[in-house]
Amino acid sequence: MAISKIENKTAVKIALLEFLRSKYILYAISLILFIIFWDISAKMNGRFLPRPWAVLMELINGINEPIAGKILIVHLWYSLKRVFIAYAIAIAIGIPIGLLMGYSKLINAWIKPIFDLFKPMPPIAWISLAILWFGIGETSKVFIIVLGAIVPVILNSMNGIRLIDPSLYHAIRMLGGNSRQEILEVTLPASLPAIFAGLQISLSMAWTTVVAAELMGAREGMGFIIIRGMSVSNPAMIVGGMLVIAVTAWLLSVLMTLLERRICPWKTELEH
Amino acid sequence: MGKKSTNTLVLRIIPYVSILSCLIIWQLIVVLNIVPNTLLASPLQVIKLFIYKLNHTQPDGGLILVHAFVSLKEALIGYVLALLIGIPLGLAMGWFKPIDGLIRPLFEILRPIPPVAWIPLTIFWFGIGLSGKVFIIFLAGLVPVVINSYTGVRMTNPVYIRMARTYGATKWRIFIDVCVPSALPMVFGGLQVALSVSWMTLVAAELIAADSGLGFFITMGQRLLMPDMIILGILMIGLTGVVIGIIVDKVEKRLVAGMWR
Amino acid sequence: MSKVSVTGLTKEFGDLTVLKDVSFEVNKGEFLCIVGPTGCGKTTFLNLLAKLIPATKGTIYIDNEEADPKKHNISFVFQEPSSLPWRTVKDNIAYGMQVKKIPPAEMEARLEKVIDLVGLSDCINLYPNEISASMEQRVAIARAFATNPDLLLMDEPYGQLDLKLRFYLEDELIRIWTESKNTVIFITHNIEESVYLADRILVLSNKPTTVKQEVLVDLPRPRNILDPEFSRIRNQVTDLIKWW
Amino acid sequence: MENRTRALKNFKVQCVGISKSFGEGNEKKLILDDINFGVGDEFVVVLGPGQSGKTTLLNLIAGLERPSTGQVFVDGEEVTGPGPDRGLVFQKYTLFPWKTVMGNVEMGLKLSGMSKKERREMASYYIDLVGLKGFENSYPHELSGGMKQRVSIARAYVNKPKVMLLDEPFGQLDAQTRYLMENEIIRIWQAEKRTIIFVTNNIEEAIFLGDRILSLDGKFPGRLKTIYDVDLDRPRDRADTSFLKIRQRITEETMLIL
Repeated sequence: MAISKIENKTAVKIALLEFLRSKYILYAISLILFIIFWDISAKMNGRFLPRPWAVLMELINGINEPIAGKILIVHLWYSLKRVFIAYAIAIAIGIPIGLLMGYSKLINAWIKPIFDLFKPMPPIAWISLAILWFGIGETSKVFIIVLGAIVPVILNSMNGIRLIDPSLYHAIRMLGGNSRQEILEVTLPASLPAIFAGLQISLSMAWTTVVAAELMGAREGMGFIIIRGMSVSNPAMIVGGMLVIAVTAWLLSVLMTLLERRICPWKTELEH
Repeated sequence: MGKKSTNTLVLRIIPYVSILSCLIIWQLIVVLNIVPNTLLASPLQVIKLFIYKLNHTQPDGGLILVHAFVSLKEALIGYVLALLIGIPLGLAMGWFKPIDGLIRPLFEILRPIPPVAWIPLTIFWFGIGLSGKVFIIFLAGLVPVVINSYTGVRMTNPVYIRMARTYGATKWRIFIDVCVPSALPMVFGGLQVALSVSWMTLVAAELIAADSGLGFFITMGQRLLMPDMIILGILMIGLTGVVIGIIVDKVEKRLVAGMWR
Repeated sequence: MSKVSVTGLTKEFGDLTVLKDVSFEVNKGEFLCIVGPTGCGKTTFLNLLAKLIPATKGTIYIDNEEADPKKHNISFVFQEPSSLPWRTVKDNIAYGMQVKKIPPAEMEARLEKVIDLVGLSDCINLYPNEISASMEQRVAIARAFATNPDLLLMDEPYGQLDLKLRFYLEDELIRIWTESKNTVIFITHNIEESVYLADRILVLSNKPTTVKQEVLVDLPRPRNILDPEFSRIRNQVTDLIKWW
Repeated sequence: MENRTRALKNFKVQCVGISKSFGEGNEKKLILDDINFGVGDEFVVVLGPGQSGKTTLLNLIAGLERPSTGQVFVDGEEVTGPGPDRGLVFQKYTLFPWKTVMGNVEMGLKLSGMSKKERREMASYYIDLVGLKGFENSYPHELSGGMKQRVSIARAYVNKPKVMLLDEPFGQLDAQTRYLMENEIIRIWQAEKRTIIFVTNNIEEAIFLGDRILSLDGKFPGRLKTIYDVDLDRPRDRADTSFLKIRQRITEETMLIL
């Protein structure tokens, strides 16, 4: 047993080294080609596409030169703040609703049809109504983001409970567990990974929605930056803004993955 | 046993009761003026507007079904493009290492950018016409399509590949015979995700800049301070989304049933 | 003249030598069983023979030519189910022949014969998920025999099956083999199975794996496991391995 | 009926006139029919091919299912539901993935309200008994199949159940781990004797393990067919002639299901 493990490990190591060596070269070629291609097309048609270094300069400028009265990092902060407020609300409402829907067929029968009705409507479609109701300020944006973020939270919390392997319940009953212990020792921990997966989707959903909401009307935030870039015909500002948005999205997802590993260390088993 | 069957009957009725009571409460809120009519339209008003908009172009310059058709057309063109390019690309990336190596970095850059963030650049490049919308939808749909096709190939049971190899099948042959059919269910799983992302992005694009389409219809409703228009627009978007979702699902089930059991 | 001849076969993974200088010959139409202690790298050994992984040193010749899956007919029956789920039983059995580009007319003829041999005529249009595990294993065996292989490699194909079923399938295998006279290398951990099936048994050593001894099984078929001679060979092989 | 009940009285586990069907009306399917047997302080193997209802039978004894007719008694008391007086080991491991080995093994004691110190001590003893000392803090996904099943056995043993029920516990293991685990279960059982009802479809395993073998007929409904007494000394040798003879007899008397 132990020997075959070593055999596998060494084999994997060799294969990996070989594979990585060629892969990284390909990656490098790919990136270099991409940047060259980008630069040449930008040079040929500079009005529509900024050259890579222009984007970089724009970003560096953004650090201390304010755009519409605020420096770049403040704009980013505004977007993040909206996301976090809305995210917290979505979690606070969504998880209990989802859990109740998963746990009780009766509650599910009441809520599910309404939920199904709202689900296919893109949260962004609500923006006009939200502006009508709450004006163009923070409330309407947070409202939209909550709408976007709450769907995966509810869905995953519900499924998290529904999809628990029934034999886990059998196991706890055979060990003498009563119904309160069943919920505490099986229902809650077993649904945690699914809930967490929902939170991950939900966070990226929230980030997408905040950008969209800020595109519709805002005086600050990353969505505002790129729409501003469009209206002042500064493509470097647009692309720079997109880059910041992308990097933030990526960092948020990394953060969630790390958090998940802390909270559900056993989850690796559930993936296959 | 008797108790159980009444229970299931109750569970079957409740959803209808639930929706009906929601509609009634909504209607009452407006009729009793709990929320003023300038902020919220009642369901009956929305239905009235829908019937009116079936053959009247005022006040936004188009019939409601024409708006829906415009949105649908933009969405479908972009979506189909994403499938045509994304599926082969994702499948090939999953199996052929050089293609993976060359495309992956670009894809990893593309992936975290929320599709809506492309809207300003796209408008800047293409204006607010058809080509711009199609481009955005294409980008939005591409990412999930490629990821699922790629993962599908990657998840191919290695025994199948080893089996084909021992019979002397070429790399290409294994790809066609084993990897592609094995990836299909996963590929189709990506279609639904891609569809909902595409649809949402289209709506956003139309809200920002358009002269027709359902998103434009909503914007007009906001400008004219007509909540019934906004709500009708939202409902139409939801409904259309559901309808294409069902169509994709049906097509998908057909195709999968044809190749997989 | 030997059909397959393996000379000095060696496989190293980094510093670890899994297989060391293995040499043996298989005669045409022979049924060879390979048994060895736990973790002796039996699977690595088979993968080498099937050319699924490259050897560090040594050669494998089939009919005096370097073995090559694209040129020779090497078939492999895996331990785990390997029927393609999107193909019917019939199309699965045909797969090997399709890769080998056997002309359609001959393919049909061979299909008919082999399907009859393994007794799957009733379910040729079913899909793998509609048949039992043992039937699926028979599909894999039919697929392998259909290509009329120069070398048929079998990796514990009956490892997980019920005893009665295993006996039945072993008899069936012997019947098909007797008819086709293909050269078979059959790997198993089950000594009884090896003595029941083989013309000759190759006993492997612990890592680094070498051929420890060859045991000739010169008993008439069908064999009786209660036969004293059978017991003697069984005990002889057991003593050579002693993994418990 | 009266007589039979009395005759079964001395047993630890008694199954009296059990039948079980699933579904209703036209869908109704009889899974087990007229099962009667008793189990004393012994290692009993229930042997049956697929679809002989053997898992259902075990679930009835466990109390996870209720019989359609008949009764199950453990120590003279009728079984009405699942409970800690019976320890069940599942085929699919069914460990709590969010608990460590220690957390899994001590679960039953925790549920019964035992103090942390006490249950740690007891759980440690059984973790040691099944040979997992040093793995107390591992999660199930870090363990091999054989080790998971050891945890399962310890988890059931620690509750000191009156009877251990094992449902094809080694069915998912590879052949060699299976041999090893068969030896292990005998070692554990000899170290601390319990009444064991062990369900399997593997004839060799049944003869290697059981004092008695209850053989069920194949294909629904399952009926009790033959009871074999296995009078071989332990540890048993799978290649021994007397072993092979019993094996041959049972093999000949069971159905072949392709």
